Amino acid sequence: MTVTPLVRVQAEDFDAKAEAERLTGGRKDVGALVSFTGLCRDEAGTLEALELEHYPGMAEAELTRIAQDATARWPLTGLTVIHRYGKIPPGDNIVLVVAASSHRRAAFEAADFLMDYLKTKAPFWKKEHFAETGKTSWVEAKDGDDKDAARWT
Amino acid sequence: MTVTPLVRVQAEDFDAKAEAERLTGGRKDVGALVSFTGLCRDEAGTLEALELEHYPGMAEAELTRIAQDATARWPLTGLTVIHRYGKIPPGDNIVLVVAASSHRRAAFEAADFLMDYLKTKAPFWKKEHFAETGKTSWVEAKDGDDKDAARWT
Amino acid sequence: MNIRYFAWVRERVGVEEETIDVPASVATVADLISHLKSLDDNHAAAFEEEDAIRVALDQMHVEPDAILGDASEVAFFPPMTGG
Amino acid sequence: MNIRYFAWVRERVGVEEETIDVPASVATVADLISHLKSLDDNHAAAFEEEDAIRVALDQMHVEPDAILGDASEVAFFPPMTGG
Repeated sequence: MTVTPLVRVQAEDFDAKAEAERLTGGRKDVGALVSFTGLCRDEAGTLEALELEHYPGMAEAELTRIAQDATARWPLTGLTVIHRYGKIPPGDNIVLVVAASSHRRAAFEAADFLMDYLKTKAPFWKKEHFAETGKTSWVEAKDGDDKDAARWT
Repeated sequence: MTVTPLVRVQAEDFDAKAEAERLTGGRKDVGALVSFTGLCRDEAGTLEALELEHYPGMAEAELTRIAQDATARWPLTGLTVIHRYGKIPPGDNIVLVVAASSHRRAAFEAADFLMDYLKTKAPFWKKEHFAETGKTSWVEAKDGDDKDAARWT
Repeated sequence: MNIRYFAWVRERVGVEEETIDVPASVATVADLISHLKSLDDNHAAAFEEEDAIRVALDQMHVEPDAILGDASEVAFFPPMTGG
Repeated sequence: MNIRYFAWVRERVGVEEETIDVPASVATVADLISHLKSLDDNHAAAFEEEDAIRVALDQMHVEPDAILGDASEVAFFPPMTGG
């Protein structure tokens, strides 16, 4: 019996605590909960915002495929994936993955796998908007992301 | 420049959200936040509570040593470890690890490493209190935990 | 056939979406890319770095040798950078 | 020397903590365990499965061959089961 993952693609921010409680509240079979939050980062202090473009429909479908793959590979009691789109300023949340399981190894690996696959397969694209210059630039995909994803094959 | 980990050993519950915000609030250099929560589990429905005994002083010292080891091994922007002691009923929190970094691989690995080492090195012992019978039983250490810890050497 | 573009592919083509008549000789995704490149300078620029283009047929990732078949929607975009 | 016990080691010895005079011949942790086993049945029972006993000297993990030196506190306990 595999769980049905919860997948959401939304402009609004998410509440990691509420999502964690959704997977643990009122149950006694969850021993481990791993929560990954990806945030917009700007160490150079030059970024106004990241703009996240997505392919509506396929984004949800692809995240669901990746999440179902994770629930088939690991004995999870719950799995949630939320990815935002639109303009996101530095310090704000972009993506949330919460994996719950009886055992910690499954929860860690499922969340890690999900982020690796999401990075290379979910149809989202980041464009940087720079504060002072007003310029924009598409973020380039990293070879490292493909290597990370290849760890699971 | 490595960060100073925050380590707490306490009877009270913790607030994973507040701890996450402590590592991300007001900063723009955190790209990834991994939070691990370990909970008291009771799939059989026979457990009244887990009683967690600890070695005061050494518990804090050992968690600090493990956490400092993690901050030396991975480029973290923040690291928090909280371990509870006392009687903990099924469904309640036992342990929290929050690792923040610019990059997700460091945050995942540091949290994973910390849990593996904590399991085998931090001086805590679990005793099961069974509901109907009133009996108690010390939880035995698992070989699997040693193998998990050995992944990092 | 309905064609969608995302990110810099969209910016180079200049439209988000278009419906085009595909000649009978176009069987695969690669054939379609060749056909699109022949349409005008914008399309040619968008598909200039062909190795950098990813393709989805009816919202599923496919390789350039995939047969278009009766797919109703083809999407072209750069490598994904979400997460 | 101040000795502390935890978990089932504590339960078998019957005390949490005790201060004992250590003979001059006791140099290592293993020597101390042998000495403690000779004290009474409770200590003997606690240290029966010697391989299952972990040791800390002044709150640091050590192996049985560790020299006691001027450590002020020795603790004995089963393998840890926290987390």
